[in-house]
Amino acid sequence: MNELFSLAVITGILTSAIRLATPYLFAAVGEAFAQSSGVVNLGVDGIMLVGAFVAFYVTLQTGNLWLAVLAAALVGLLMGLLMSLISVTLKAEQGISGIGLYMFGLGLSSLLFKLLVGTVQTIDGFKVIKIPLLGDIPMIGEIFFQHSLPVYAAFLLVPVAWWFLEKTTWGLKIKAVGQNPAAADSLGVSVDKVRYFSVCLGSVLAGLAGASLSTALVNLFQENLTAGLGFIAVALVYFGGWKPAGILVGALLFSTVNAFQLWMQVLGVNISSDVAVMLPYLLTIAALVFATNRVRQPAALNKPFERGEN
Amino acid sequence: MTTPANLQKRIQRVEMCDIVKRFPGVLANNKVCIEVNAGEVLALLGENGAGKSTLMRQLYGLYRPDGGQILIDGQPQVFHSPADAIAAGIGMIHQHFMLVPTLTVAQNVALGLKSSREPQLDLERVSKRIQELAQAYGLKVDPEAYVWQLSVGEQQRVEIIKALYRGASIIILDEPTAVLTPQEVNDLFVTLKRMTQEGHGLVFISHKLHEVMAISDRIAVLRDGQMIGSRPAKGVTRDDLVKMMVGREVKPLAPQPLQTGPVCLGISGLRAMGDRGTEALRGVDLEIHASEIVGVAGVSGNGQRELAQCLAGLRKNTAGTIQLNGQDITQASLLERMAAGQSYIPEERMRDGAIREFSVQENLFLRDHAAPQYTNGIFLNFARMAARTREVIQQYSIKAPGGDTPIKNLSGGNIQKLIMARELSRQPKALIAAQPTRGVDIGATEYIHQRLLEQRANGTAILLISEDLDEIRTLSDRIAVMYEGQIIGIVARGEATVEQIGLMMAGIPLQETRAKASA
Amino acid sequence: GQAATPAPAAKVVRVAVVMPSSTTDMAFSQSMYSALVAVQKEMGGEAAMEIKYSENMFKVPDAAAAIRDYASQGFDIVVAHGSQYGASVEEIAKDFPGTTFAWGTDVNTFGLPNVYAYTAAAQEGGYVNGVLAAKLTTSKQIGVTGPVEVGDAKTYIDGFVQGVASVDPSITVNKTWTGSFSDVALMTEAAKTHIAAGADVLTGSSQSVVGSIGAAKENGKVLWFGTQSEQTTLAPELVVASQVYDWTAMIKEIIASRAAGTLGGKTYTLQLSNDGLKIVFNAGYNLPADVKAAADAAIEGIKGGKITVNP
Amino acid sequence: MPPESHPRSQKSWLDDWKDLAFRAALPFLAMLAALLIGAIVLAFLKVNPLTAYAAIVTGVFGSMSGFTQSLVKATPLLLVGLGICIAFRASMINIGAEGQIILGALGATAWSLAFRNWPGWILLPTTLIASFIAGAAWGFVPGFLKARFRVNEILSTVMMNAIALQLMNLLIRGPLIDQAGVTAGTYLAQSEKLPESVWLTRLIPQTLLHTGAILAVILAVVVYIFLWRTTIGFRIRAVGLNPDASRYAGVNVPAYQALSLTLAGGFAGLAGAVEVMGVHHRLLEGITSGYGFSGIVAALFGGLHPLGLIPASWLFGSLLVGADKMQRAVQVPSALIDTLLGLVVLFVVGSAYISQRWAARRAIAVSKAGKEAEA
Ligand SMILES: Nc1ncnc2c1ncn2[C@@H]1O[C@H](COP(=O)(O)OP(=O)(O)OP(=O)(O)O)[C@@H](O)[C@H]1O
Ligand SMILES: Nc1ncnc2c1ncn2[C@@H]1O[C@H](COP(=O)(O)OP(=O)(O)OP(=O)(O)O)[C@@H](O)[C@H]1O
Ligand SMILES: [Mg+2]
Ligand SMILES: [Mg+2]
Repeated sequence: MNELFSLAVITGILTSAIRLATPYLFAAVGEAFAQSSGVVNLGVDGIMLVGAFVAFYVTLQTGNLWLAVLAAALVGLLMGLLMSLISVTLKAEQGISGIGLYMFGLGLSSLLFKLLVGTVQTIDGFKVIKIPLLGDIPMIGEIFFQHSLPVYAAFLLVPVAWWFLEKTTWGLKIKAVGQNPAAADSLGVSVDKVRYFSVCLGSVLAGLAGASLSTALVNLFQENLTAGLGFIAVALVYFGGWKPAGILVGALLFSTVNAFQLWMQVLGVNISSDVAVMLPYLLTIAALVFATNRVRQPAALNKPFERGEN
Repeated sequence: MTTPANLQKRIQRVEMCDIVKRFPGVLANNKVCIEVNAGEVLALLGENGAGKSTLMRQLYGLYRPDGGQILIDGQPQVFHSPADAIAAGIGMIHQHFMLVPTLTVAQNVALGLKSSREPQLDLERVSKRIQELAQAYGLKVDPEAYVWQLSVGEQQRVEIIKALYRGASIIILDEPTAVLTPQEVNDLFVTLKRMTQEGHGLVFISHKLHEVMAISDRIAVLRDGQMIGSRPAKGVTRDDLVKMMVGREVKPLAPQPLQTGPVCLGISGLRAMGDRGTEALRGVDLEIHASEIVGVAGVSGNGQRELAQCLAGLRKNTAGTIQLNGQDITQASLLERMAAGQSYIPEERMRDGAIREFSVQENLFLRDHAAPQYTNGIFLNFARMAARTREVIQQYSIKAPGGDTPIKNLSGGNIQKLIMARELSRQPKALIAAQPTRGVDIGATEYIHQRLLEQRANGTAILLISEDLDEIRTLSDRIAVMYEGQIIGIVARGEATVEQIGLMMAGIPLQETRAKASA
Repeated sequence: GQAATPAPAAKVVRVAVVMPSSTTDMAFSQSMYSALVAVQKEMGGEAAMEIKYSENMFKVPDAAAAIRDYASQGFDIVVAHGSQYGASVEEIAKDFPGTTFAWGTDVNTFGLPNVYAYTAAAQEGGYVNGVLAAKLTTSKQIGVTGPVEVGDAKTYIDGFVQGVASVDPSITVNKTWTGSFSDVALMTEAAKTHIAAGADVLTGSSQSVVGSIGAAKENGKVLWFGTQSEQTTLAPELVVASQVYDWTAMIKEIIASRAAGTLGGKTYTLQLSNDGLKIVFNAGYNLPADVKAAADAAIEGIKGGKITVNP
Repeated sequence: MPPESHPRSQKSWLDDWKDLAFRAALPFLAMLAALLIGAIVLAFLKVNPLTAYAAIVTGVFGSMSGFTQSLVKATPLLLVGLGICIAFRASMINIGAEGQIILGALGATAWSLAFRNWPGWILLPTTLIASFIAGAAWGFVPGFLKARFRVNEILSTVMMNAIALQLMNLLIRGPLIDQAGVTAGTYLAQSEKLPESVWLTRLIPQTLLHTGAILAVILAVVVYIFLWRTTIGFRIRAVGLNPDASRYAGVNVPAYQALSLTLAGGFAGLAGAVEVMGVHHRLLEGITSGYGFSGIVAALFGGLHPLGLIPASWLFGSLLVGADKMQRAVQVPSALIDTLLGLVVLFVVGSAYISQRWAARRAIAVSKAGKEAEA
C-alpha cells in the first residue's frame, strides 16, 4: 500500500491520467458547445466511433496522420449536420435523436471496419513528443511534457474554448441562444444557424476525440472501440457546469481515479477489481454531491425553438 | 457596433396595408391597415386576443403576413426575420422581455452585432455607447450589471436601449407599462417624448386608457382581428374608446363601504431574504380584517413579491409570525395554509398559476385535485370534476371551447379568470391577490374587480398587491405602502392623494409630507 | 480424439455457427470461424460444406432465436459458440432431435444424444506461455491484462501463473481487470501501467487485449504472449508465442460421427495432447534455443501427463 | 376570441380521416425512407434488397418462432419503456435503465435462490417484488441525488449504469456463481439456474414466449391509469410540465421527481426479472441486451404514452427480430443492422415535426375554407 504513494507511482498515475483524459476533453468540450446553444447531443459516442474508424483507416491506407485527423473532423461535421437536421430543423426530441445517432455511428463504424479492414491491425500513430527543456524537468516533465500531439491539443483546447465562449461574438450568440432563443431571435440572431454551428463544432470535436483514440492512444480500431466513453463525456459536461475549466477538472478527476485504480491492481492492493473499476464512477457522483456551487443548466437546453411559441 | 443611431437614415412613414394573418382556427388579423409617422405616437388598443401583438410581430419580421403589404416610406418591404426589420430601422419592445438573464446589460445589447474587434467582443466600447444613449434619452442603466439583478423597470430600459443602439427609428412598445409602477411609467413617458422629439415614430400598446390618452397622437382600435377605426387622440374620451374596443360601456366601479369584521390575517415582524441574497422583508406588520381589501402599493422590488410569497408559503421567513384567524400558520406548508382557508393568486400566471399544456379542468383542480369530494382513494373522480368544471366555466364566463381544451389556447384574460375561479370557489377566508389584472383587458379587468368586491362582501380578507395605483385606489379599503421591505404607512380610502401615495412610495412618510404642506 | 476425414458424401453438410463477438475478433469467435472455413476448404469448398454464421450475438435471446432458426432451416450441425448459450441449446436440442448441436465452452451435454459439448484446457497453453515468459523476463515482473476474470480467461491465467512459478517462484505476476470486454483504451492504459511499473512481459485474453499488444508495441521492448488466436500479426517483433485454439479436428470428427449416425452425447476438450491446442511460435522472434527447449519440455510434460496444470 | 376558433365544426369527417391517416402513416413512411437507404447499402454489398427485406417480414410473420420472438423482445422493451414514460412525464431523463435492469435481474436471482424452498405461489410473486425493489433502489439513488443535491440525472444515471455492471460482475463471479462451472473448471460468469417454481410459464410450446408478456401489457394499462387517473399521476405530470406551478399548487416537486425515477427503476427492474425468470432461467452476462437504450426508443415510438407503448414496443421488437433474421438470411455483417436501426430512429423522430406542421397547415386551410363558405 505504501508503494502506492511513492513518487514514481504518483508520476505514473498522473501521466496516465493526462493521457486518459484526452478523448474525454475533446468530446466533452465539444458537447459543451452544443449544450451551451441548447442542444443535448447524446450521439457523441457514435460520432467518436466513426471518427476513430475513419482516422484509423486513412492512416492505414496513407500513413498520413494529418489527413487522418482531417478526415475524422470531416465525418464529425457530416454527422453533426445530420444531428442538427433532425434536432434543430426538424425539432425532434433531442435525447432520442442522439441515441439514434449513436446506434447509427456504432453500426456504421463496425460495418465499414468489417468491409474495408476485416481484422484488427495496429497502425503507427502519433509519436510521443518530448517538449525541449520542459520535458526534462523531473516528474513534472514526465507527467506533462512527454505526450503525443493530440494530448497536448486536448489540453490546449480548454483555454481556447473558454476564450471562444466568453470573449467572442460567436460565443455570446451561442450562450444567448442556449439561455433565451426567443431573445436572440428577436435581435436578428438566427437561432437555427447558431445551433447548427454549435452542434457541428461539437461533432467535429467528437470526431477528433475518436481520432485521438485510434491514432494516439491505442493505435488501432476495433468494433465499439469507445466502449461508451462518449456517454461519460456527456456526463462530464454536466459535471463541469458547461464551462471548459469545469470539464477539465471533471475529466482529470475521472481519469486520475481510473489511473489510480489500475495502479492499485498492478501493485496488488487487496481490492476486488470490480470495486476498483467502479471507483471513478462512484467518485464522480460523490464529487458532484459535495460540489458546493451547482450551476444551472442553459435554460433552453433540450428545448427546440420555434418562432411564435410563447 | 460602430454605427451610432442618429447616423442611420430616418424612416418618415411606415404603412401596413390589408394585413391578413391566420393561425390554426384563428383569423388573428383580417385586412388590417395602420400607419405610423416619424415624430408621432400611435396607440394600438383592443381586448385580449384582438390581434395587436400579432400585427406588430409582422412588422418586426417575427411572422410573415398571409396577405397585405408593409411599406416603408412608400417602398414595399418583405421581412423574413427580425434581422431584416432591424436593418430597415424597426425596433420592438416585447410584451414579455427578450433578455438573457445570465448575461450582462452590455452583453445583451451587443448580442448579434458586429464587433469592432471581430471576432473578439469589445464590451468597453458597447458600454460607453450605452452610457451615451442613456444620457441622451434619460435611461439610467448600469452596463456591467447582470440582467437577472435588474428590476423590471431597468429591464425595460435595457430593451429600449437595445432598439436605440441598433438605430431603430420606428419603435414598437407592446404593453410596456403593464409591469411598471406609476413613477416608472412617468419616467418612461419622458423618454418616449424625448424619442418623438428626436424623430422616432412609436407604436404604443396598452390596456390602460388614461395612459393612451396621455401619450398618443393617434389611436387605432382592433377588435377580433379587424380594424374598428383610428382617430386623433385629441378630444377622445375614455367612454368613446371603451365602446370602440368592447362594443359596450364599461363603467368604473365604486365600491360601497362595508362593516369590516375581526382581524383575519395578522402579520407581525415578518422578515425574509430575497432572491438576490439581500433582506427583502425587514419587519412587516399588517392586519387585514374580514370583509376588507388592503391594497399594497410600492415601487416594484420593495418587497411586495416576497411578502406575497411568504404569506403563500412559498418563501421561508427568517423572523416574525403569520396568523390566520388566530391560528399560527408561520410554519405551515402550502397545503396546510390552503386547508386553513387561504387562497393565492400568483403574480406570474403562466409560470406559477397554471400549466399551459393542462386542460381547463386540470388547471381548475391543480390545487384541489386530492380533495375528498373529487377522489375515490387515490383515484380522481372525473365525472364530478367535469360537472364542476362546466359549472365554473359558466359561472365565471370563461371563454373556452370546453373543459378539455389545453389552456395554452386561451387568452390571457381568460386564464386569469380561470385562476380566479379556482382560488375563489374555495370560499377562502383570506385571499392574497398579486397583480390580478396585469395585462388583462378592460372588460376582463372589470369582471375581476367585481369578483374581488363580491368576495369582500362575503367576508373574505383580501390582500391586493398591484402596481396599478388606480386599481389599488379603487378597490382598497386601506392602502399599505411598502418601501425597502417595510410598510412605510397605511392610509384609509380617500385619506391621501395620488401624489402623497407617490411620495410614500419614494420613501417619504405621510407625516413629513403633511408637515411640509402645512408649513 | 482422432479425426477421420469424413467420407465424401453426396449430400452437402450444412453447418451454422452462432458466436458472441465478431468473426474477426482475433480471439474466441475468430478461432471457431477460421476452423470452419479451414474444414470447408479441406472438404472441397462450398459444394461439400455450407457455412452460415451469426456474429456479435452477445444478446442471448437473439442467439437463441438464431440457433432455433438454423435448426428449423434444416442445418445438420448448429454450433453454439458461447458458454452463455447453454440454456438455449438444452431447450432447443430437445425440439430438434435430428440436428446436431455443439456448444462450448463447457463440458455439459445435458444428457442429450444430439448435443456435443466442447471446451479448451486453456490452462495448458497458459502454463507453456508462463514457462516461456519466466525464462524471458529480466525484470522479474510480468503483467496480465484482461476484461473480467471468468471462463477461459481465468483458466488461462491460472495456468500461466503456474508455469511462471515452475521456473522461478520469485517472479511476480500482477493482474489487472478492466471490467469491460470492449474498453480498449482502458486496456491499453492498463498495459502501460504494467510497463511503467516495470513489467517486461505481458499477456492477457479476450478481444480487448489488442489494446495491450498496442501498448507493448509502442514501448517496443515488452514481449507479448497470446491466447485463443494467433496474434503475431499485431506485433511481429514482440509476440513470442500464442496458444491457438484449433477446432478443426473436433469439427471434422463431429461431421464424421454424424455421418456414421452419432449425433452427439460427447464432450471434447481441446488439449495439447489432442492437437486442439497448439503453441504457435512466432518465426520472426529470435527465441533462444534453451528457452524453446524448456517450452517444448513443458508441452511434452503436459501431453504425457507428467505435468498437471490445475484450472 | 374570433368566431373561427372552433375549427372542428367546419371539418368534415373526411378531413379528419385524412389527417389521422397521414399522421399515422408518416412514421412508417419515415421507416421506409430509412430502409431505402439501407437498400442502397445492401445493393452495394451485392445483396438483393428485396430478398433481404422480405426476410424481415417473413422473419417476423412467417413463422410462429419469429412471431413469438418479437413478443419476447417486446416484453422487456415495454417494461423499460413504461418506466421511461413515467420518468419522462416528470421531465426526468432516465438513461439508467441498463443498470436498473441489471439490479432487477440480480434481485430476482438472489431472492429466488435464497428462498428456493418456498412454495411457488409465494416465491414467484415475492421474486417479482424483489426485482422491482432492487431496480427501484437503483432509480432512487439518482432520484434522491436530484431531489436533495440537484445532481443532474443524466450524469448520475450514466454513472450508475457503469456501477451496476461492475456490481453484477462482482456478484456473478462471487456469491452467485454457478458452482457447477467451478467444479468443471469452466468458471462461467453465470448464476445457478433459478428454482423452477419461479420460471414464468411458457405460453406456446417450443417458443420462448412467457407470461411476462401478459404481465407487461397489464402493467401498461396500470401505468396508464396511474398516470392519468390518480392523484399521484396527476402530480407527476404537473411536476414534469411546470415545476413552478406545481410547487405553487402544493406539490413537493423534488419528492415527485425522485418518485418518478424510483418507479422507472422499478419497471426496468421488472424487465430484468422477466428476462431471468422467463427467458434464461439464470443470470448471465449481457443480461440487459441493450434494452435499457432501446427501451427509450420504444417509449418515444409510443409517444411516451403507456398504451401507445404496447404497439410501439412490439413494432420495435419485430424490427429487431426481423433485422436479425435478415442478417442470417443474406449473411450481411450484423453491424448493418445497427446502422439501419439508427437510421430508422433518426427518421422516425424527425418525421414527428413534419406531421405536426402538416396538421397545423391543414387546420388553417380548413378554417379558411370554412370562412369563405360562410361569406
Ligand atoms: N403563435 C400563435 N399561434 C396560434 N394562434 C395565435 C398565435 N399567436 C396569437 N394567436 C391567436 O391570435 C389572436 C391574436 O393574438 P394577439 O397576441 O395578437 O392578441 P393581442 O391583441 O396582442 O392580445 P393581448 O392584449 O392579450 O396581448 C389570439 O386570439 C390567438 O388566439
Ligand atoms: N402557440 C400558441 N398557440 C395558440 N395560441 C397562442 C399561442 N401563443 C399565443 N397564443 C394566444 O395568443 C393570445 C395572446 O397571447 P399573449 O402571449 O400575448 O397573452 P396575453 O393574452 O397577452 O396575456 P399576457 O399579456 O398576460 O401575457 C392568447 O390568446 C394566447 O392564448
Ligand atoms: Mg399582445
Ligand atoms: Mg397581453
